[in-house]
Amino acid sequence: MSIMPNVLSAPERAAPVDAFAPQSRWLLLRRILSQPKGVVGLTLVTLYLLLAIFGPMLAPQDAFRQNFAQTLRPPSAAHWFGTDQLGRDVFSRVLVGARATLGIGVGGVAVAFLVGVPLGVLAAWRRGWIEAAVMRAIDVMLSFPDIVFALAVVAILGANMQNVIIAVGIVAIPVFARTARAVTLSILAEPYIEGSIALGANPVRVILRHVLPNISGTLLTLSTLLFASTLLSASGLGFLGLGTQPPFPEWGTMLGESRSYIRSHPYLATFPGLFLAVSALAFNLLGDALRTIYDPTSRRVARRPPILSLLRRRPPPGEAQQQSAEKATDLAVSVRGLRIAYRTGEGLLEVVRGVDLAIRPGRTLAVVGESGSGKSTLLRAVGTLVNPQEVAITAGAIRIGGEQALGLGPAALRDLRRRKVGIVFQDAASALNPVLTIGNQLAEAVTAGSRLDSETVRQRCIALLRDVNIADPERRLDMYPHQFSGGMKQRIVIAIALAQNPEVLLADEPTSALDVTIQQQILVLLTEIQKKRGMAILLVTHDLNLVARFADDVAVMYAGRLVESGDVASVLERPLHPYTQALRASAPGGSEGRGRHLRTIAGEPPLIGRLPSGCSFRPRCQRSANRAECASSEPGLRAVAGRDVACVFAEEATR
Amino acid sequence: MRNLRRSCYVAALSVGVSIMALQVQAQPAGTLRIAVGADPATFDPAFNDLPVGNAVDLAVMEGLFRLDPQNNVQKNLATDYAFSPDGKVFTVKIRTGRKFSNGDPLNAEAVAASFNRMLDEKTGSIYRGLYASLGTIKAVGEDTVEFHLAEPNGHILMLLSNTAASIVNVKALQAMGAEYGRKPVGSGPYMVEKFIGGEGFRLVPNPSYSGDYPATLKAIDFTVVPEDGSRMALLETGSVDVVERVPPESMPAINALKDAKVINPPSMFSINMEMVLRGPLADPRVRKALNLAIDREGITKGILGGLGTPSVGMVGPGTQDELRKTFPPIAFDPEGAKKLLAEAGYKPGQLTLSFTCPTGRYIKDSQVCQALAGSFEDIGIKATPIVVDRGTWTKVVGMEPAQRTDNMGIVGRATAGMDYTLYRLFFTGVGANRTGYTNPRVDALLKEGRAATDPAKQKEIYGEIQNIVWSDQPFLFLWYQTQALGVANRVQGLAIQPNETLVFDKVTLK
Amino acid sequence: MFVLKRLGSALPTLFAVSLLVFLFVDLIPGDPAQILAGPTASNEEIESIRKFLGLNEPLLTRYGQFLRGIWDPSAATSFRTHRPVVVELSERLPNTLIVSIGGLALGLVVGTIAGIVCAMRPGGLADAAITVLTLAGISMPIYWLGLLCIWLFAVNLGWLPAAGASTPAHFVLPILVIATRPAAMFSRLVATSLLETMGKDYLDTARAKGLSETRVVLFHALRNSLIAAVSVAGVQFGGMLGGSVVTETVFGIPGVGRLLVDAVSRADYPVIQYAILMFAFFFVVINLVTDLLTQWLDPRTRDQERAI
Amino acid sequence: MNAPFPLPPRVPGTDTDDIVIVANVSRHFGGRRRFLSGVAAPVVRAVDRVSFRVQRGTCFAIVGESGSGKSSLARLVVGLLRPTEGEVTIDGVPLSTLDSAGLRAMRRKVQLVLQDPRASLDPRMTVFDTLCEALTVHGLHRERTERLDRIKTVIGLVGLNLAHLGRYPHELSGGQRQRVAIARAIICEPEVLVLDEPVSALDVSVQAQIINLLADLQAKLALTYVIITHDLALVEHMADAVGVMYLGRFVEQGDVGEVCGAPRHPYTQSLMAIAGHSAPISRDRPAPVLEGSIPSPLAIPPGCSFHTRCPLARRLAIGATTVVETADGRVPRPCAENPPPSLPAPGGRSTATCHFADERLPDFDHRSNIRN
Repeated sequence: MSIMPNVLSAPERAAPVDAFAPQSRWLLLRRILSQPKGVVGLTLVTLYLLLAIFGPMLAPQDAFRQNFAQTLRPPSAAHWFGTDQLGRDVFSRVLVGARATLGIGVGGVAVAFLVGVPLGVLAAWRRGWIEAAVMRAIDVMLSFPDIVFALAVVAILGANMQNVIIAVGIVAIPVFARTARAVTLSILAEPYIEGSIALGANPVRVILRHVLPNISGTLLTLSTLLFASTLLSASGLGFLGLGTQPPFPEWGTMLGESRSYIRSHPYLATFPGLFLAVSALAFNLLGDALRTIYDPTSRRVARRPPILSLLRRRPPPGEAQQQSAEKATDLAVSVRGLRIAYRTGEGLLEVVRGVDLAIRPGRTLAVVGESGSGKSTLLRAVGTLVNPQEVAITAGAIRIGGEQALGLGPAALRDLRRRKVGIVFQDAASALNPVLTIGNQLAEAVTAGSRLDSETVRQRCIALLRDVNIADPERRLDMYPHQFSGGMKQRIVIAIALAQNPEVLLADEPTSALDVTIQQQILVLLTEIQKKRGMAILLVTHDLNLVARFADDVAVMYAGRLVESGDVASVLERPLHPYTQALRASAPGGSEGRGRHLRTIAGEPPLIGRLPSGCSFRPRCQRSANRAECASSEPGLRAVAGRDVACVFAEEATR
Repeated sequence: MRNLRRSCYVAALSVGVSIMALQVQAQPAGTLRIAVGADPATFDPAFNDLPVGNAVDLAVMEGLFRLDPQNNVQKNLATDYAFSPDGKVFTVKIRTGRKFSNGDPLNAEAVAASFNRMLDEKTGSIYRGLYASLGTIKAVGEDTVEFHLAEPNGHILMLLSNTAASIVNVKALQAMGAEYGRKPVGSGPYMVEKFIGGEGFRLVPNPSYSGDYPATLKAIDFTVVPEDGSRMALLETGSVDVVERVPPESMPAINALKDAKVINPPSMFSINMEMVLRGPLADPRVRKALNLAIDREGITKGILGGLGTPSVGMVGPGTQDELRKTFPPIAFDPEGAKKLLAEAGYKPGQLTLSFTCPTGRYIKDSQVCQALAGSFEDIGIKATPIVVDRGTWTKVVGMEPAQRTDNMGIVGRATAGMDYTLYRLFFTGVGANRTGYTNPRVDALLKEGRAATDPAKQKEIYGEIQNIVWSDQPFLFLWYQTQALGVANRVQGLAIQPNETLVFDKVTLK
Repeated sequence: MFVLKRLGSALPTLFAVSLLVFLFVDLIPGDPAQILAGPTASNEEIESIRKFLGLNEPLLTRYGQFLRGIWDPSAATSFRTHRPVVVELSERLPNTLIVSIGGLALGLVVGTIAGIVCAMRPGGLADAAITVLTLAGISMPIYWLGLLCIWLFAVNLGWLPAAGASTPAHFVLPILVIATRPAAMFSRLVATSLLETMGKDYLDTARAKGLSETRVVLFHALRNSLIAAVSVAGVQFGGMLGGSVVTETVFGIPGVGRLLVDAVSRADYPVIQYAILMFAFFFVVINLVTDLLTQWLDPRTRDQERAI
Repeated sequence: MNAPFPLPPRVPGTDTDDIVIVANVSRHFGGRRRFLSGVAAPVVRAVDRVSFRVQRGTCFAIVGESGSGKSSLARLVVGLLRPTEGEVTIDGVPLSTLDSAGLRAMRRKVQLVLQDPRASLDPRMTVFDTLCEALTVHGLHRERTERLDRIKTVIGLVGLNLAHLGRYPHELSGGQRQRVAIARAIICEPEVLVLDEPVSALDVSVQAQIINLLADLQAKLALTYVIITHDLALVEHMADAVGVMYLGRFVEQGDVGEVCGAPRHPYTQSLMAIAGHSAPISRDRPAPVLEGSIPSPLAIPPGCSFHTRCPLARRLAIGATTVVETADGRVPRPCAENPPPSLPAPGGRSTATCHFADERLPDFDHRSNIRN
């Protein structure tokens, strides 16, 4: 096995932070504690749990002892929270009541969980009539106002703690069942479920080993959130006279009982009310923190450091002035010394580390690289579309059509984008707003920054659709994106990009989501349009085939830097950088011949922020072979045989 | 009988004088605004079961008799009455020429129709049982009504002066159906101008009224606010002039107001713990012990905030006071109670009792329940209070004694007279006797008392009955509730009957 | 057409609710006749009232009667007032609708704005403040909040009437109180789904067109993120109606919720049954409205429905 | 779950060297009445009368665009889907004779490797757990030491080491994850691996590693591969036989050398032209472009399902006498109306399902007029 040694010698990769990641309990804890609301929530919840366990022991006085001579006393040294209408010590009652209160919350959630989750999972697993029946039953339950439902349950079963738990639990069942069904459905759609079934696992195993652990995060979150609302439901029952049994203290009932004293003896309601509201708050906070962890959509980006926001406002230092001396105005795009970094919890992580690019009008430059090489970030930066809250441009200059593109104010930035830049994304489906008609989205592009009457706009939109070879454009204007096939959507995205006759079209893997036959159509279309309009195209791709067919120039990117660039013919036919060579050679088919081993690049692309010293390709490079020169410093681009190469030993390949 | 009649005359005379003075004084003026806690669903006297409804019925309808604020029976529509010698026919003469507010004549026929409608099974009146002894009612001529009684009843005046016996316009009722309950057509000084379910209603003077209690107010506005705190807020913000049912804890705040005060009229509402006389409670020593265990003063002051007075008899003040007997208050004597328990053979912790309480029915009922449990614990009884919602409570305290699983239940009663109350509660085997109390002597006396029409005889009979029951202690006698109303200082002349009915006869506004 | 079809498919749900409600109510302890007759009534009197109310009929007959009341109002009358239940409900309904729809609408507007603010500056001061406020909003028992509001705004400040329903001003406090929950919930929902939407390519497409950030957020992002929020809001409306029970009691508003609470305490079966059935009906209607709204917001669902 | 599942006996008389036999298999989706509304969902013919055989130890490739039904076909072979009609026979055992437990046991012989290794591994299970599960499910190597030995062996086979066993999928790189997925598939010593786009989600540089690994494993373990892909270059590199799928049917199938070397169906021809592995490559020689996109499987065109996009049909229509005017242009009548015949190639090692399989592909103009 020739590949084995290479793999084993590959550098150890660090674990990237992943929202879906399984983790030890400690990791989960760490991540809860990394959020302020998690810290507060968890601390409070822990305190409450301790209170529930030790509360009765801590109570300084008998919580049931009545003293008619001492009723409704305000807080004092003897009675910290005062006394209630029976002269009992409120502080002791609050402490003793913690157990019952939290017990109701835990019990109610447990009831809902134990009934709702199996129902939801069953519905999702079996589908068909079972699902229909379960969903109908849930509809029926939901159509009862929950407090009324609980009221009826308690009224029928009788008012005691156990029945209150059952009632508030039943009320919460629909939420659990619905959520469990929804998350189970999404988990069941995951390939690993199919993988497990394909392995021969039986349904019970699939549910227990794969489905339940993976929905547990969501359900945990939901449980904490519902815990709070369960407490409040129970308290509402107490308010309506159907809470737990006196004299046993429970915060909701205490609050309900003391509500008539809210004016005359405010402290009486205040303490149980505060404890109740704060416990609801605590569980809500914890639930929110958990949700942030488990729900990828609620992940929030790191806060923008104020200093960097200042940086963004003015042109990056140094090089900007220098570059203006060059005849950059002739270029459609000119990028000099660009460095881009992600803002992360651990600081800035550089993804683009000093890139120079130039595209002349009417030419296509392809940037080639593996995932993580920084090529997409580069493209977005050129399109002025990086989100300053996530990404910082730390150095360098970008000029588009001769205009400085960095450090512009919002209006100037909009103006630049409108006039000079068109952008086409990889996934046409997500590049179009699903809720607006094509006509709407096109018209927006056409009218941006100008006032046109609607007929002109319409004609212009129709013309644009014709330009991208869409038949029957008049009718299509009123259609929505989802009514088009993938290829058609990409054409529309291109039409939008062309609306203002941009000087440069940025295309980020414009075809990799499409079928081969459609890919071809789109690229041919782009080439034709380019010929007609003479615009520059920056094409980002990983497919050397496409580069060979459709680009004029190519820049090969590795770990945030260009390693080889030049015109397509010379670079691809006689690559000099070992990485480019390996890329060329590793594609199956063609010259390699059938059944023979492919030449491979050992290991995997390096991770951002974990680059080896010296040449970043060194660990995977066959040419390097532990030469000291490779390890000492990172080689810069230099002209060799009609192109630029960043390899100390580039000449070896020319021999 | 003669005495009673005379006293009625005197009362009527004095009322007549004051009314003449008023008539001279003023036209109806001002709007009285009242916030009440309970939502009167209907004013139809056959179905109304709320004090608010009583107040409205008293204002918009007339009965043959009525109670004055001191709970004495006064003639209203009636001008004279008499029993037949065998006591089976009761004849009432009524005033002539009176009209309902819609113009229909109020004659003997209308009166007979009104009673017969209530007693008709098809009406479904909740008072049919109470009035069942009236038998059938016939109109004789324009001004005479004959009650052909089902059994001799010496308490008929008490029954007829209740607002449930108000004269309704049956013709209008048949035309209006259930809507009659909202805008009843009566012959009283006021009539209902508008009624918004759950929100409130407004009374305005009845222009065709020609009786002795003419309207003094231009309008009476009622607002329904069930939540205590919110209702009190209305008085505090000056949005209303009168609030009903002031909770004890709000009394200081209202008394602190510049222009309103709390008034505390007595109530006939008597709160007792009614025992099921089986098992341990069949032993009178245990019952006595329980009665001794309770600190009535402490509870009425500490929990009820003064809105109660310890019971001194089995019925509350205002329940036919001429027949009512009171006793020295029961002492608070836990040691004596323990002794009695020991005598009965119970060591501390040996006796286990449970009792049922409603919540939100009586003043601080659930707290009282906890306090009682505490009191029982103090004399070494394991006591479990069962606090339940109103529906469950009704069911439990309405069960046959044999079916009860608990030992006692809190019940409050404000009732229609001595005979009715004592007969129902203590006659052996009567449907409403839920304690299972039985005493042959009491049974005999109750029968005798019902038929007796002579007040002196009645007083003697009922005195003996009350003596026996008080010493048997089938109840844990607790307290009589005290009413609490917040009344703005500008309101003058507002009277409240012990049955919590507001009387607007003489109300004026400053 | 779609509306009709949806309503048609809701009929089984409503039917199930009616059956359940009927059985449920029948199981509630407390004999209506006994409650009406009072504690001093004898068994015979109670029995006669039972007979009058038709409570001695077999279950099925009573269910039939209950269903008949839907098209024949006189068939179902309140035990207490003897008026048709439908009339009782229809008198109270406007108040309930004003309070719950007003509260919901206010909550949605406030929540949406707060959500946008949060999403625009995640982790910022406004975000933190709104998060704490919304969490506090959903952590507070609604009756407590209501009483505190009365105390503050009506008694101490004297700005608004404390209780009742006679003037529009009376509805301000209840609507404010009832709006807290949807506002809190909606601000979180909108913020979450807006943040999710913010990462979508089509916003970059819009930016590349040269649109202003405001337009990008309001026109492109918000509409997409509202889709998810709206459908959740629909489900929550049931809870809102439930909340009206408590709010109406606190603020003395004669609404269906309070009618229901009164009816429960008095075992007024027909009123309980119809009130709950009506809540269920509203739930169905609101869900329908939600669906229509979602469809209007999201053209993709329109075609799905058409295909089916 | 602990008892080793007995494999069902072979049906006598089917003892051939063809380990996978797919005979006239169809799979339709939908068509069922919906609950309550009673409306029948539209029928999707995902796979329509497909037949092929795979010889033990060889590699069969299924090629097609998205929506062609190739993934459904893969799942039919593994038994995850039951065919609407036709029969899949694995190692002499017709899958239709097995109940669901039997099918599960049969999966020991046929394993599936999915496209995206990141998604196909349970994120909450370590590599070790994932591998163990496979053994547990089939009740193999129940002794702890035996099990460890087996896992060690397999992990070595796929080029990972023991250090990887304790890791979770997100702690692995894409290539390593795919190695784990392959390890899970081979740990129970299956005979057939169905590979659904095994490298398309990986980086270019890693793709080659995995392709090499697959080739090594095939040689070492005498595996039979059924590989699903859209990449003709990969097919040429790995497969012995190929089936080209279009709208649920094979339009051309047979020996790889023949199908790829001299494609006869116009669809295959277009695909081969696009694959463009022929070096030197340059933009001066643009590849031919196929018009339009694949029609919806809900509305498969009548006649030859490819006729809406077929350049050959367009070309032939110019001179033909029997021409039909369709929405997509003029095509010869047979193309639009009659199902095409399956014509074997002169050598007999492939068939093409086309009316005009032996017509030469014209040099059609790549300028397209898009209608779809």
